[in-house]
Amino acid sequence: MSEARDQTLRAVEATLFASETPLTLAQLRAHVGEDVDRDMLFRLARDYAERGIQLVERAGRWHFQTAPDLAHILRREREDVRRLSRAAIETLAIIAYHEPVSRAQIEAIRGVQVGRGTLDVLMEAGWVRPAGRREVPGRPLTYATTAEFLMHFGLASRRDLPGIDDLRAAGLLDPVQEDGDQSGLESDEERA
Amino acid sequence: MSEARDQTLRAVEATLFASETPLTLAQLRAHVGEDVDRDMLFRLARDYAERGIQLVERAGRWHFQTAPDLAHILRREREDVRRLSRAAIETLAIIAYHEPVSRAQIEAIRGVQVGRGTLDVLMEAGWVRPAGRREVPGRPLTYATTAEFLMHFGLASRRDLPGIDDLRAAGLLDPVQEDGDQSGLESDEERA
Amino acid sequence: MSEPAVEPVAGADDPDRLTVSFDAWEGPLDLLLALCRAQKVDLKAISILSLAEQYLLFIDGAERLRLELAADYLVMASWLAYLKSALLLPKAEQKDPDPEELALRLQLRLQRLDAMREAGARLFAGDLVGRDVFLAGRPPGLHVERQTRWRVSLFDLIQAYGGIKARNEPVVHMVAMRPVMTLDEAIRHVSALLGEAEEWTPLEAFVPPESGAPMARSALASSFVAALELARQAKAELRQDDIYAPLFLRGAA
Repeated sequence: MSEARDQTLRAVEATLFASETPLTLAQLRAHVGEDVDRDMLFRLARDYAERGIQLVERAGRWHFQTAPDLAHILRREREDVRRLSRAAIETLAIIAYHEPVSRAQIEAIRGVQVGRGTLDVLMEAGWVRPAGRREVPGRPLTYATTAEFLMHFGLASRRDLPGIDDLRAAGLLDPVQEDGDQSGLESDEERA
Repeated sequence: MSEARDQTLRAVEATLFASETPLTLAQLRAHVGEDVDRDMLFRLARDYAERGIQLVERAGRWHFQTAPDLAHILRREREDVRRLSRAAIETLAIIAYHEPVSRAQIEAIRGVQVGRGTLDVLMEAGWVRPAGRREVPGRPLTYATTAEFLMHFGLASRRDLPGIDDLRAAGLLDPVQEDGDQSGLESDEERA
Repeated sequence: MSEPAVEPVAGADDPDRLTVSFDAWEGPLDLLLALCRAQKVDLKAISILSLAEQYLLFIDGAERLRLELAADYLVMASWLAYLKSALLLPKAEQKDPDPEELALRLQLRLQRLDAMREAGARLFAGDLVGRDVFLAGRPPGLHVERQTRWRVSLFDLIQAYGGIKARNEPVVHMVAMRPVMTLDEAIRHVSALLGEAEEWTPLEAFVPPESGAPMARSALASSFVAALELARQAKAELRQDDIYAPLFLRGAA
């Protein structure tokens, strides 16, 4: 590797370290220079592979984080893990695996009504976003996950959702009818 | 170095990275374990010596920071080239031809109100400066052009500005198309 | 995930406690899934018929204990009762929505809910930021200081000033003389000619021949009005045979 490349690599490293948010390759280029390329990021990630700090890509954005196996040492001081209700966890999983998906579809899968609060909690966390309306009668609003969701759950992309290929192969991710059929629906508003 | 030592080193590295404040050796020991020693910190500092991120000790506390020679990358100056609005150009022209001139006079000449923003832009650009108050009722502040103004427009002095007769001869006094109505005063604040 | 708690544990007489245990399910689909789980059989191999029986038994037990059941549990119960009876009918007598098909659909729904439940658990088993991995504690941040450079030339400046000056030039309106024949003129002209006109003469003959193109219309109009005026003064007579027909004029007798 040339010396100029080494300098760029160092600049990329420093920029990623200093940035308050994960950066895309395009953002890195805008900041460091046009000579930044993906190979540099891969090389940096390799450099750090065995260290206590690692460089990871999430939803096309790169950031440094601590190595997962050191969680037990770091967790002690930082207990800001969100406690989500079961309704919220299931709703998040349904949105992630089925996106874009309407509220009625989520309800059809869960067999109960999805309280406004459940979606609010997920949107407030920054993991779920409205993803436009579906062109069916009623034009229902659909929901999808965000880049922040992938980052928070340590997924490089939606393809990394655990078991998604198997579920798709089993037909369990096929589009769901919006009408929640026979089973009655009950609200989980309070429990969200 | 033993494997156990290596693990401790990684833990120290991750802890320093995730910490919101620089940490002393004692704090690191309390957090990671009693087997943390100064040599580990020195070794880590050496590992990072050539990188874009560095481990440094300040007053007995350790922290990661970006390499000093890369500071210019983290603090970028970017120049945006923008067109001056018509309101600003006219205001600047009036100041140049009539200086020192008060805002009320500028408005009387332009026939429209001069937004605060318009004068701010011109002062920010370094072309216009306050030029004292006029000894008339209300003691209005007057404005004049700066040396920078002359430099920017390639003028040796204000006498180099073409006179009215020159303007007419050059066809620059031909009636201009007006957009919008002329009745009353309209604010150009937004267009400044 | 709780096991179905039909049997009251302690304090069987306390209905509140039972209600609480019933709250462990989020709706009938959830309860059905819990019943499947209790069988420890693969969801794909589950017998919907026996599942329906279990559910009905469960609801029955709850009703015996005078538990207040939410309506949707009862709706599901009646639907499952219908499904069960349909499934038990000989194939030939089975009704239109094929019960096998309905059973299959229910099975798919259970599988789908189960899959999502498991997916949720697996999501949270990953390396979560803030729980398993941590970001830089105090990133210094990236700073971009923007400076604006204004683009304007001397020409723009001078032109702008010229524009203002032009806008403020005093405006003088010049009204050009238009070639017209005044009414007085026409009256004089028509009266002069009337003396010689004892016969009906077309109006056009009274229009001065020297009035060229720009003035022709004005002369004709004025001559017409003059004719009307002279008729009013009883100095002339007017005749028109039809609408839009030529207008004739002669001196009053």
